[in-house]
Amino acid sequence: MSLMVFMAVIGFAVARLRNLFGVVMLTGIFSLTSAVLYVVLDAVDVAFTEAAVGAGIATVLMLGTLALTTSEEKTVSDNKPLLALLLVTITGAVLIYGTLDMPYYGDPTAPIHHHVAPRYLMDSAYETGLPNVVTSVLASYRGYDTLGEVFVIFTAAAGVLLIIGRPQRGRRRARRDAQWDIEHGIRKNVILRVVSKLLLPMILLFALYVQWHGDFGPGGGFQAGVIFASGFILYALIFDVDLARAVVAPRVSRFFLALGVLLYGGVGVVGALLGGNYLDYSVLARVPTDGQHLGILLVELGVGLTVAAAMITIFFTFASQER
Amino acid sequence: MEMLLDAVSWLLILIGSAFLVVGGIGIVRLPDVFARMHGAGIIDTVGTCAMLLGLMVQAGFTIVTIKLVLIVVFILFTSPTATHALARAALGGGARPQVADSPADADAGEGDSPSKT
Amino acid sequence: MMFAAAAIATLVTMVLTVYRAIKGPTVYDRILAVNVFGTLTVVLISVHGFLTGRPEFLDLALVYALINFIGTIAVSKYVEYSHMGRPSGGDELGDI
Amino acid sequence: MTAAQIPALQVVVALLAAPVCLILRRPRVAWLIALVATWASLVMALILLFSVLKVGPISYLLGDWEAPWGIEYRIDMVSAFLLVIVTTIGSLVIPYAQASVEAEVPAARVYLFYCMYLLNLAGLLGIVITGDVFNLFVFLEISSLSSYVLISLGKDRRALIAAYRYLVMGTIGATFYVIGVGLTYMMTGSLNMVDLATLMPAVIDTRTIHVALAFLTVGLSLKLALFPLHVWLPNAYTYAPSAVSAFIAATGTKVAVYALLRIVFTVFGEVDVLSFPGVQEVLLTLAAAAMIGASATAIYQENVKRVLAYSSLAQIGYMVVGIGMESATGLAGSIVHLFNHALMKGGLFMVLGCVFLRLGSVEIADMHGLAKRMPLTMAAFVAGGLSLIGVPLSVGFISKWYLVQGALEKGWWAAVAVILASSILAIVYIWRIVEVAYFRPRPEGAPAVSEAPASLLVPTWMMIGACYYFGIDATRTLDVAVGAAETLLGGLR
Amino acid sequence: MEFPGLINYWIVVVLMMTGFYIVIAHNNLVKKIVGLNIFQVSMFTFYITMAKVKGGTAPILAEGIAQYSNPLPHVLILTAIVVGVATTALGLALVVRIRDAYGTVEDDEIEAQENDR
Repeated sequence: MSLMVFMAVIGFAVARLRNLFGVVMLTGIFSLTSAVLYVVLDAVDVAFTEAAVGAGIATVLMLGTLALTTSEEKTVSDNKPLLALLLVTITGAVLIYGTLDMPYYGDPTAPIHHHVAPRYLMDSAYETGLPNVVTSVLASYRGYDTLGEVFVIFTAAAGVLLIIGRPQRGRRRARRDAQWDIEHGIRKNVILRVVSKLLLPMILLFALYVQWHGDFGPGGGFQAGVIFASGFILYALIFDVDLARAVVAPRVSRFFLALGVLLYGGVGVVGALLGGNYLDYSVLARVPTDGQHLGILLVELGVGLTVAAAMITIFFTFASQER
Repeated sequence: MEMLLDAVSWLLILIGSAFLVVGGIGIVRLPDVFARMHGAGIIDTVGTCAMLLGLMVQAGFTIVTIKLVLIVVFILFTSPTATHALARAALGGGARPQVADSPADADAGEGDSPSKT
Repeated sequence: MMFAAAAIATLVTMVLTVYRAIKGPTVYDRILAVNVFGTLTVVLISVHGFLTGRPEFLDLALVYALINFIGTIAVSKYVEYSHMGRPSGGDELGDI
Repeated sequence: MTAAQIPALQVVVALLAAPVCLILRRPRVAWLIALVATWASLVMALILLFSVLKVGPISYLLGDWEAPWGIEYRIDMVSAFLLVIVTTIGSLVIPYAQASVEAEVPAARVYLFYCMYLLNLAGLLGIVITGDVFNLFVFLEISSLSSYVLISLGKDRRALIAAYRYLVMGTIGATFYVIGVGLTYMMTGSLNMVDLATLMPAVIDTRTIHVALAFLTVGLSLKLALFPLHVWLPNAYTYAPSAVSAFIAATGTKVAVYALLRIVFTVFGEVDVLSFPGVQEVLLTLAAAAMIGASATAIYQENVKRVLAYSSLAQIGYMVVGIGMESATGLAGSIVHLFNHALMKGGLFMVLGCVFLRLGSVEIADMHGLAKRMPLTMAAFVAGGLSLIGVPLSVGFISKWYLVQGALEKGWWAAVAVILASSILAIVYIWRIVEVAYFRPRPEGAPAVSEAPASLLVPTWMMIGACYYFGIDATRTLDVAVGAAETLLGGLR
Repeated sequence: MEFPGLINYWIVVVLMMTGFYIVIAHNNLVKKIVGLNIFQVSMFTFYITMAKVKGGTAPILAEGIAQYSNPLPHVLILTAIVVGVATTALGLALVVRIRDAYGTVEDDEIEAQENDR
């Protein structure tokens, strides 16, 4: 409750603040608060994702955009806010009107807790063999949604490439201006360099842990992908983008971008070839739960690959824009 | 023994809470960004560590404790680094720490937002 | 009980931090506030795990700490150099 | 893998072809993959249509999970028909796209263009085929995101701002839709359309469901550019690359109309939403405003693509009028108009692509005397324009005939008048262009232009030819459309 | 936190409308994207709120726990979050290009430039 009020206050502050930089900071806090709220409301997987995406990736991307554009908002024109306020008030009033017949918050007799969801909670342990119900619903029962989701992020990455990606101009790598780095670069900062070098392997290891542990606890391909990518983003921030791109060449990230979705789609096709329907994992092994397990594992790997590659691609493309 | 552990953990959590609030007040009340970093430092180190230590005592020797240790280690590594980076950025961006004999009054830090486009 | 008290203390501190984040006045204050806020969420999540009796979700807290660190570094870098990478003049591989 | 898997392959083939394009990176290869994938989709869509005609609705369970728990594909007459429309346009635009895209998109980005095109197609197919309201949102986003990108590729810098505004409006629309889905889910506990329909009567009198319906409708209306929510559309169509205009104009809004049909007639099928006080009136008023207002605005445009974009808005009005009639005839008119308008608009935008390729502009002022230079292209334009106006023997006539009949059945003389008035306005804006192209002399010093290449002309004429083929032999499309309308009105069965 | 009834939903509505207001009322293209973000996050909150069952815990099966919160909205929102970040990334990419093409990211200035032509 109090967290929600909190979010509302931050929301208003965002609306008021002109300095876009402050706005981005507040959006970061907003996102973190909502993530904590999700933990309180038992949605650990969602909280995980929201923290990594909303507070992490989205903030970094927005900063990248501010760096390329401007950080001060100009004045709002005169007549627009009133009209907008009217529209918003009407919409809000309609929504509030709509809440009046809703089941109360936390009410265990609400229809949503009785119609479809109980089966997931009761039977998923036997049908998929995983304790994390969110993962089994995500990857198996509603696996097709997740396939769509992976394609959404794939579309975004390919779209960013298409919109602001620079075409290849030659194979020769221009030597970086070393002097510039020594004088200005964040590389000069020994503390940052050492600490991040220490952290980097830990981050990547942690990403792998999240990837494989997603069946049992909060986590899974998406979160792991973001964490994995954030490791490289950290590297690119501390050293610099050109160096980071020497580690993960655009070609490589593009390849994994496509490989992940193909893996996901491919698992579905294999299921269909083996006599099930599309995305039926039960036919992948002799025992249906083993098949489910294998299928979910592979599918989550596909998600992880694509998400990591997509985040890396998007960030690198933003970061290597010329001003 | 059980009682003793509980008491220890409660004490630690209490200490942690107290330092968190103190640090928070520091962040609000101190005059400029460099001074406020001290408040942040208190939260990041004493506050958090005491709190998480208290939780560890509660949890006993389980996987939870290991994770808590990891978190503490992680925070002890990263937050000074982050603050350091921030301080450098602030200094480079033109903010200057207030010193006692400077003529500016306590709120001077509020005025000179460094130029940045 | 103790956990509830700890949670409340954390929340109070969060409010104080957010005040600083909204108030500013300099960007550095905001960054500082966000950084501290991140640490506080880590604490809050850990405490909340114990509060509800399911403390096994601490992975989450670790992620928060990690994201918080990366975020702060990104932000500091942004304000210090006003760019995310280095403005690469001589171009090499290209993105697409 | 037998015929039973075709519903899944319908979407998946195009979907998986996209990353393959991304890996291979050769423009030619990407084009070839896109060609194969789209034509394969067309064949599958036809197979599905015929089997639906033969055996009735097909249900396909993804992952073999039963319906309300897993995601279900549900293909009935309406969705099969829409699948055919989308894949037909998709597969005709691809051969056309090769030359057109080479001219308008930088060479290094061409392979990504095809990747996006395939994603867009797959997204649209996914919307049409799914039987799950949330899955619909996911595929809606795939198609929307890719269309933002495709639109931003236009040469004019205004394409960027058009794409941005479309992105903002589209995202608001999608979020409204999801809020609506959330509200219905809250009251029923289900996301499956058929399941929702059976649960709906029990909760229809709650305020929550009313608001949910409002949000679903507003959200989808943003996507289908119903009158007051249309502001993103003209610029988006105008500044997008020609092939993209042709594809999106012919399919994007149609699929959104389909989604609206699904919500109104399937999800809320058991409860007769249109009889709620005010709903029908509002829909009809907006539709009439769109038909008259947009047609009138079209007359004053200087850019031919923009003329066609406004004309599209008017045509959306026709479709909504048919929905509002809530009779088999009116609805059949709407559905057949979905198909017919897709053909005409696709064809006309392809004509403009030919013009743009040779002329570098589609401003009316630059088109003086163009008919002498590009006789085949401009003849196609005239043919398509006539169909747009609705002269007999063209598809435009068929759908308008049905709509007028539907209105007469209800005794709505005003609606008949509006339809006729809008057609007269169509004569005006088409004539303006024809007059300039045929009866004005080519000004001195105008750049010499030649006829468009065959690779553009053949698909264009195929599209325009189809307008007349289905205008003369309308029984096929009409049978399907009437069947589809009856399916919708019959609720579940 | 035991507040009964619908007040949670009302706060969510207020949040949504704040985001919505930012999108339609502000001129700055980046700020619009921020508004979209807030709008979407509030929509996520709405779903998560309805999934909560009083006395339930996170839907990760464990021994001795009978009451779980509803996992389905969580799954939907995981998907929606991804969609949200995808939209944000694309929107920002467009903003970068717009800034290159027009030299500004204020909607009304762009409008003015177009009307001059």
